[in-house]
Amino acid sequence: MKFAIQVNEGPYQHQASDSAFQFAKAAIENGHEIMRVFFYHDGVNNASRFTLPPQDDRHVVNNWASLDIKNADGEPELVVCVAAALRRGMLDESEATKNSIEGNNLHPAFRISGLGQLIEAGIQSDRLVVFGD
Amino acid sequence: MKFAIQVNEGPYQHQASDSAFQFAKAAIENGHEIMRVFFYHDGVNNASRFTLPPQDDRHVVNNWASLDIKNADGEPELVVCVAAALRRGMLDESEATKNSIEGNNLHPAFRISGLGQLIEAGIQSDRLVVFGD
Amino acid sequence: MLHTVNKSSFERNSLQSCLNTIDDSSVILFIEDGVINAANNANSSMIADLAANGRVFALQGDVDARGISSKLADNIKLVDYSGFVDLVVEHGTAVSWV
Amino acid sequence: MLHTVNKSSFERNSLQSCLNTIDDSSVILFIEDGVINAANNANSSMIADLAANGRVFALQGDVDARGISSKLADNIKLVDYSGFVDLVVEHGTAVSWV
Amino acid sequence: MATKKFMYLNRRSSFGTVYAIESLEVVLIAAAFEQDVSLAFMDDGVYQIVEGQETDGIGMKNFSKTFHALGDYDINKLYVSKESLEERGLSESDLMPLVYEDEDDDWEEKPSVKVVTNDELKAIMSEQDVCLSF
Amino acid sequence: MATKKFMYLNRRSSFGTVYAIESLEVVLIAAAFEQDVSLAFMDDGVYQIVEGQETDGIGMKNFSKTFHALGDYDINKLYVSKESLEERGLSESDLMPLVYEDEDDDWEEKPSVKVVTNDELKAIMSEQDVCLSF
Repeated sequence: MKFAIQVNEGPYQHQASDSAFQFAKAAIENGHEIMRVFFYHDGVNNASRFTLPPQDDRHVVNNWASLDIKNADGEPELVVCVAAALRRGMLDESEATKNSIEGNNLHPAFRISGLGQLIEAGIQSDRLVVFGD
Repeated sequence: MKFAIQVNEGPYQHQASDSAFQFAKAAIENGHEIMRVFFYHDGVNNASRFTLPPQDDRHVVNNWASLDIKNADGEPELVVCVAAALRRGMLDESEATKNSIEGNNLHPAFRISGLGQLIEAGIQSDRLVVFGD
Repeated sequence: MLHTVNKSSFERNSLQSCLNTIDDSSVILFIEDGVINAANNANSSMIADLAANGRVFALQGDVDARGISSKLADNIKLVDYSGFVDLVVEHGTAVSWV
Repeated sequence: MLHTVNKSSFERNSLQSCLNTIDDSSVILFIEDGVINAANNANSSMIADLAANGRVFALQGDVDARGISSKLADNIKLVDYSGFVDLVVEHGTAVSWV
Repeated sequence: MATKKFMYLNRRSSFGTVYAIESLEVVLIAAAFEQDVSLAFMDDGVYQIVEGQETDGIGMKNFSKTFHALGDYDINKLYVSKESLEERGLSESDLMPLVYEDEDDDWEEKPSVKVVTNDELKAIMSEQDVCLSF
Repeated sequence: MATKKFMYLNRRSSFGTVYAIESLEVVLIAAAFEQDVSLAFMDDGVYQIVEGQETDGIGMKNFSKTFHALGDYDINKLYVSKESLEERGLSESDLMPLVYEDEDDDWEEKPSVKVVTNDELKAIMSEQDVCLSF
């Protein structure tokens, strides 16, 4: 079956991202496809390559990256909402350049795109599951 | 009177940071001193210089910076908890270098320090007010 | 003491917890979604006595933002942020029921 | 439908809202702090009938993390994440009471 | 693309958290996808469409007027929980008069908001293919 | 430095949100400042010190054992709401046996946890200079 997942909260503050990751991992292990994970609201903060948790704790961002969720074109299907991302300081190189910001923090396992990707995921998947606060 | 403020949530997701800013602004206008604002939990995300809200919305990070809260040595007293910050990908140049991360995102109106600064603020202020979810 | 409550009692238990442990000289200030508790509604009885004693405040800006300024329960005192600051000064230790 | 509830009914109203609108063929899965609703406590009556009909599930990992595995209410069915996935597959549309 | 029934479930008020405004942003994008869209307002979510919101005093953006645009995007099924309104001392007359023009009825202006009981809401929810919660 | 009475108010369970663990991190730092420290556990916060938490199944760090270290840092006033315990079907025997060694009583091991009524908690709260809420 084809799953889509929406994550509404950032790493560590709420369990939502951990739960979503465990769900995604289990779905893949059971032979299902995760066609897209859409990060919305504070969920965009899961995509930061600056994240440095303590050694003895899980690394939420690397957990997501380890799932290696990509589409047929090889693009990441860990998708970060652009509007939510800019508002919260999550930038890829292109957005940073466009806005004359020095530096960027998007982890390469993720990509930034529009809200249409969430609706599309709802249409194209068999099930969309929301994880939030 | 000498106030300290603790902010537990990031910008935009919860009103906490906006409320804390309005409170701090009013306190200063009333002739009080804000001796420190301590950003804890997701509150650390208020310190990102990457933040790019829409033109027609308030800029939470710049709002904080505009208060220009500094101590007698000219250091910012907008203090970001280091443990909470690293866990959530909020880095100054020193932490980035130390952890071999390329780039950093701390706004120069803020500084990163330890949790002791929160306790110290509780001891040295006349009032500590917490804003959270 | 000043107790701030920033959530609706329809959504969360924080107002009830505050009321369970508030002493006789403390006051409550509703901010953010907490101002929903200042409206005249099914939960108003929770704070009626405290309000009658002049011990319940609500932040005007948050009341206006929720469109409930014409629907306040009896005896709620409105303050602006400057009044919020004054309440913190006057009532000492601030407890936030976040 | 599968309804997930991730908050304690002591803290929030989301379980009650779910119960107000759940139809006769739907099931509930408690995850995260929602598993507190699966423990035997003052709120257990809220879900007793649904549980007796085999329609209430709780995520084992979250139950264990809260130290309440020996304190579950009657008729709660435990699942792991793999079982969570199966519930989503089996019950169609997923509603999250976040 | 196939047409699916999408429900947007709104249970929180407008300014305490970002969910209300960011939910509305999704709904406006969703309009372009020509799916069957319903919005449900329950619990404190009913405050999102209360008339007369003024945000000058809190320095936040007043997006409440954007709800008036929904009709132009053919989003005209806004279900509001009767029980949630009543608990909060609110009635339909306290809500914004949101309308749409019905293309099947000579573009007559009709109300988009429908106050429904929780039992009616239950039936509406049961028909949905996708539920996005905010 | 002056000594103040600090209360740490814990109202949420351990793993659903970060507040519990990051509250504990503050408390451990606070110990170095030689202030008068009290912890209050009420509402779902009482679950933070329930015995037998196991986090292998959710991939999160089990920090519950860290509460045992508090006694070594002279943090030994942990007040737990009796009403909150009872509502949740819990009693004192379900809690971790947290202890400290009393230096004023020949280092005798004594319980750090004290179950108190909300009225008793009210009196304790009234004495505090600073209240940090988590």
